[in-house]
Amino acid sequence: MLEAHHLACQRGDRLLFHRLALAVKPGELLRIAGANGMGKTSLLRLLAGLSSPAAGSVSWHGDYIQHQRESFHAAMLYLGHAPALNDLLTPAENLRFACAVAATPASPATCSEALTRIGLQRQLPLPCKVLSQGQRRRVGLARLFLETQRPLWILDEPFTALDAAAVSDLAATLDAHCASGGAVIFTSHQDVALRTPERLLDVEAFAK
Amino acid sequence: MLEAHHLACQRGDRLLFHRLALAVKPGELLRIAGANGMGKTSLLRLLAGLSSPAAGSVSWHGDYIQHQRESFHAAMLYLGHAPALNDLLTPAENLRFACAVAATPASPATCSEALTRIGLQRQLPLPCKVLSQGQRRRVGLARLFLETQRPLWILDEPFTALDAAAVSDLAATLDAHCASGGAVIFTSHQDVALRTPERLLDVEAFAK
Amino acid sequence: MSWNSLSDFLAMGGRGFFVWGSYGAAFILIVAELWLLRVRRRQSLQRLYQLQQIEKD
Amino acid sequence: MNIFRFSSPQTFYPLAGKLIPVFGTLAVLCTIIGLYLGFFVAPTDAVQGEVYRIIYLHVAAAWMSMFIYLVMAFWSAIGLGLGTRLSFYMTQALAPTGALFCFIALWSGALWGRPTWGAYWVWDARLTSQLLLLFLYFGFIALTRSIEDPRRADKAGAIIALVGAVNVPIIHFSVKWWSTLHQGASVSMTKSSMESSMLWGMLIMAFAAWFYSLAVTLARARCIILERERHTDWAAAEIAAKGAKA
Amino acid sequence: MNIFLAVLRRDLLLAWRGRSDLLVALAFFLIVASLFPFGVGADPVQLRAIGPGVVWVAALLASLLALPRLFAQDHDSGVLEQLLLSPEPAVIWVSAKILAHWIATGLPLVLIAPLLGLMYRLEPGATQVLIASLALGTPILSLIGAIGAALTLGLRGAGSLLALLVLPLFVPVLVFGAGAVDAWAGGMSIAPHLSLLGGGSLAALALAPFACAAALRLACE
Amino acid sequence: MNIFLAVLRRDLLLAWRGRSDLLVALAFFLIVASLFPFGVGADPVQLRAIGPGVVWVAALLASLLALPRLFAQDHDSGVLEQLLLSPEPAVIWVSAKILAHWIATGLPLVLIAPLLGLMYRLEPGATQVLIASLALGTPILSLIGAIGAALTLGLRGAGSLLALLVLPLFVPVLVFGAGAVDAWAGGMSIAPHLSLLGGGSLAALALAPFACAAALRLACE
Ligand code: HEM
Ligand SMILES: Nc1ncnc2c1ncn2[C@@H]1O[C@H](COP(=O)(O)OP(=O)(O)OP(=O)(O)O)[C@@H](O)[C@H]1O
Ligand SMILES: Nc1ncnc2c1ncn2[C@@H]1O[C@H](COP(=O)(O)OP(=O)(O)OP(=O)(O)O)[C@@H](O)[C@H]1O
Ligand SMILES: [Mg+2]
Ligand SMILES: [Mg+2]
Repeated sequence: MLEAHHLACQRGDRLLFHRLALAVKPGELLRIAGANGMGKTSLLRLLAGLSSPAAGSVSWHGDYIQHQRESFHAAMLYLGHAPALNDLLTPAENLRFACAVAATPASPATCSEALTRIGLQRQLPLPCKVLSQGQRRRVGLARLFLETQRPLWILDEPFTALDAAAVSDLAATLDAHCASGGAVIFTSHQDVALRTPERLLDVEAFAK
Repeated sequence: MLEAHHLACQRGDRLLFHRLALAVKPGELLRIAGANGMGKTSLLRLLAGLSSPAAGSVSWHGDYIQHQRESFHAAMLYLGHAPALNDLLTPAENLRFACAVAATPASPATCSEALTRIGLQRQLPLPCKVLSQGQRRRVGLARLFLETQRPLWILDEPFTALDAAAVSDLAATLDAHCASGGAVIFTSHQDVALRTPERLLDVEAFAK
Repeated sequence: MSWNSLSDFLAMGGRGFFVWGSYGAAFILIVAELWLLRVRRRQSLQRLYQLQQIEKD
Repeated sequence: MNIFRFSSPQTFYPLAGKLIPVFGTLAVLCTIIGLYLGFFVAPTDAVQGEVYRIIYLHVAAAWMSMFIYLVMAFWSAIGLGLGTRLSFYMTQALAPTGALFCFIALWSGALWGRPTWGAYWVWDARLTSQLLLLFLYFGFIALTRSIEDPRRADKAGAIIALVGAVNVPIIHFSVKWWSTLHQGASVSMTKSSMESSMLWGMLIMAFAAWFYSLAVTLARARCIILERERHTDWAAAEIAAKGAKA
Repeated sequence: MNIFLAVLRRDLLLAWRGRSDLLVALAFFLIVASLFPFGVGADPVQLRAIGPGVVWVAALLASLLALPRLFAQDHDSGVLEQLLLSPEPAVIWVSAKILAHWIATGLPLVLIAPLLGLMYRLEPGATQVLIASLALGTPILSLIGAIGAALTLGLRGAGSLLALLVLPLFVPVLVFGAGAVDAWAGGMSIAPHLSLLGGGSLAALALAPFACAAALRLACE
Repeated sequence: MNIFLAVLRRDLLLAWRGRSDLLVALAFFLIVASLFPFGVGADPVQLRAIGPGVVWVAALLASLLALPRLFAQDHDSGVLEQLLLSPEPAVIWVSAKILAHWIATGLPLVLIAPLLGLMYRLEPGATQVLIASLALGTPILSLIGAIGAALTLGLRGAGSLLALLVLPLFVPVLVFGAGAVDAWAGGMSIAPHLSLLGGGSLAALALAPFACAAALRLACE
């Protein structure tokens, strides 16, 4: 469903990678590998349409993503490494806002439920500011429960700062998504046991 | 060398842990375990003297740390989960400032060397703002090379965002520190292979 | 006693608005403070009691 | 652990509970006597007419607002010096009442100013410094309210109360100097020798305000003590006893 | 439309909860306006003469001051990225953000202006004209300011850059706004001033959100 | 002493390199001062009368505006924690930070004041008094302001809270500062004004760093 051809990414003076090609099909789990600073985050942002490549193109179901921005963004979920929270809002308020923005409105009850499921029931009334690192990440990840119908997930280091239980929980969520025909592109420096066979793409192979 | 008795930590309405006791001896590696939000970070901050406990005390070589703040802080190194960088300064400038603040002045050359050793030679002239997540963490961790003579290291999630090579590198640094008679207290959700036998303290055991 | 009648008293020599405006506002504010204090005591007792019950479990 | 630290709020709480009705009654009595003297015994002012009767409210409120700030600074200094929590509680309990009196003084002064000076507001020294005092109160209250960690709120509030107290006289004199430098005699108060019934009325109203402040502050301090000491055994018992009914 | 309301609600909630932008602008406005007597002396005639000008300058500064934070927080926390990834057109939520910003920073200025009129002893008629000019003029400040805020997002020295960018565009608003009161005081018609302000508001409303959305996309590249 | 120099160097470097409090404050100062003629009309006599007051108000606003960022960035990035963990006493680096802040925000105002004197057509003598009063008064603003900035660090609506807290404390500085020029214009002695400002600076210098350090410890608890 998502394909990239001949992608190149330049940051300042440095060409991070070039001639990078990839394709993701439904049910696939693609892991982007590479050492720190090799351009994983930069690649994911290109794929999500947040920045535009120095060369090459990204297409979604055969058409360039910039030609069908709205339908592509309606079908894709991107979570960067910043959890996109406002410090003054409660987890539920943040989650509900994120869903409204993504045009998949969720009721407060659904949001609280998703947060409870991800282990934040005691933190529901707190402002996100006082949450621990892992709890903040969880608030961002709770969106995954509410957006299962989006075919493509692009996740930047989703396992960071999570404890072991949360990691295996998240792994199960990713597996379930793939099993139901979704596709996941993610990065991670941790080795996580996933049931879905994971395809690896090493950005370093495309470095100059 | 560091001992804590009967520590309690309260955040807002919530008592995170109480009656927590610990002792660290030279050459020891103490890992604080616990799920997200159980109070690991809060505990480390108490031990570093950054916040004061709701009950109990922390002592260093037999005397309360608040009675000997200066000598304790001269002997201790704390790295929180935020890497303490200014976005506009280069890695070397940040590192040099951090050392000056900690009263262990380092020359620019020493700083560049430490950064090179941690794999940032290509990023030396860049402002920290454009570094990748892992590179930012590395700048913070480069201090460890320059402060080997401090007996106690307190590190909050030092392995986060690092790639596999950097993780094993850091592990070796911690081992070396312990081997030379230093002590390390750290938290981590990742399992990392360390040569020094690691003692585990689970904060959840002290939760109410 | 310089007042001949109630209306005389209320008029305050033609300056009733200013005199009663001050005293009235002060009265209202003081009553409001007392009332808010009562509310605060009741609410905090309730909240603390609930917290206590929660912490018991 | 210092015994004194722990025992203080505990012994203070019931004591305050007993004192509140006493001060409350005294405040009501003084108000009645003061207003009776002021409105029914004291004669009409030769220059200002009846409107001067605002004085019984205005002066009491103005004095009280300044006095309360001093007391707050006093408790803050004690709290920061000795680390007694009760002094922080007292500081915080005093502030809203101080702000209230400050506002009443401003309001009644403004209403008094219109008939006597022809304007609700002029940039006169005393008025201006009173306005700044109100800002100091608001600043203290806003600061302590917006800090969630109560221990930080205590100390931060104490710091700003002390810094403000150092500045109150400076504000007073600077502003006084400023307006006398600029401004002609557009503002001058009629200082007639005061009738003794007026003077008594004023003084007794000042006492009424004082007793009222004591009563209200103690009541507020009791709330704060309960909230802050709820983990101690005695407070928990008190909450269990009173909370079920509330 | 849903996203419009969601963004509007959240930004107003934040303004209320942080009381940040809301009160900063308002507090700043009041402070600027009430500091003047201390600086220039308490002479009532002089105060009345400079009153409208002071109030308008204060309004302009308050708007300018609140601008850098219009998008900065959302940019840093990653919320802006999510907004750009929304399937809805960006103009919609950009407009909502600007509206919320105006409600939180512009509207209070309009509402509090009568108080300042009292403080500077303006005549009631002059105060009314002042209020009308603020009501018509502050939306222009928010709309044009938002473009500047978006263009300088994440840059070094964003604050001063922003001030430099939008100031030349703000000055005409200031001139017409304060001019309206002067015209009234001089017995002239205030219609030209006010209709220029109103027309400016409408034009800015039609164009600014597009420019702003484009600038935000660039800022997040 | 080493840490004093290190902090001073770094903060000045930062001010120079970008996120410049330097430029924001200076730009703001210039903007406020130069907007006034647009707002109140260009009558030279009136301008001269309000000139010193406007300049002082502008200086005060510029200081106020730069304050929230004095510690905020270091707080968010964790640098403040490291400073608090330094074996050196906190007053030392707090003083260095305040000094750097004054050099970056207060000093430029003093240096640019002659220009404004020209703009408002002040007499040369008046401009000199203005400069002297700014030189003696702006350190007080930075010192007291730093306490406010430390107390409100990391709070909701820190900006407006800070303004509310320090405003009453700034007013005397403003009154004496602008008053000095008026006294000079009125042919009176300026010594009392200036010596009060100088004395205030010294007193603030002796006390503020301690209060500020205590407040910063609280903020990082
Ligand atoms: C907003 C307007 C006003 C404010 C803020 C204000 C404020 C104050 C303050 C702070 C005091 C206590 C001063 C001290 O004891 O040092 C005071 C006292 C007093 N005020 Fe006012 N005032 C205002 C208007 C007026 C007016 C219009 C009058 C009458 C014409 C007036 C008459 C008095 C008198 C007689 C006292 C007692 C004098 C003394 O004990 O020294 N005030 N006022
Ligand atoms: N202006 C610039 N000049 C030179 N290099 C730059 C510039 N901006 C960014 N870079 C480099 O681009 C890279 C960005 O990498 P990116 O954030 O995509 O890495 P990543 O693979 O996600 O790393 P990590 O595992 O640490 O998250 C970094 O190596 C950074 O140093
Ligand atoms: N005001 C408050 N009221 C209630 N709970 C609070 C408040 N402030 C903080 N907390 C809680 O205190 C805990 C702080 O935990 P801390 O940051 O020490 O966790 P941690 O063990 O380091 O977690 P992580 O693994 O996610 O980093 C969190 O659970 C947080 O929700
Ligand atoms: Mg990355
Ligand atoms: Mg943690």
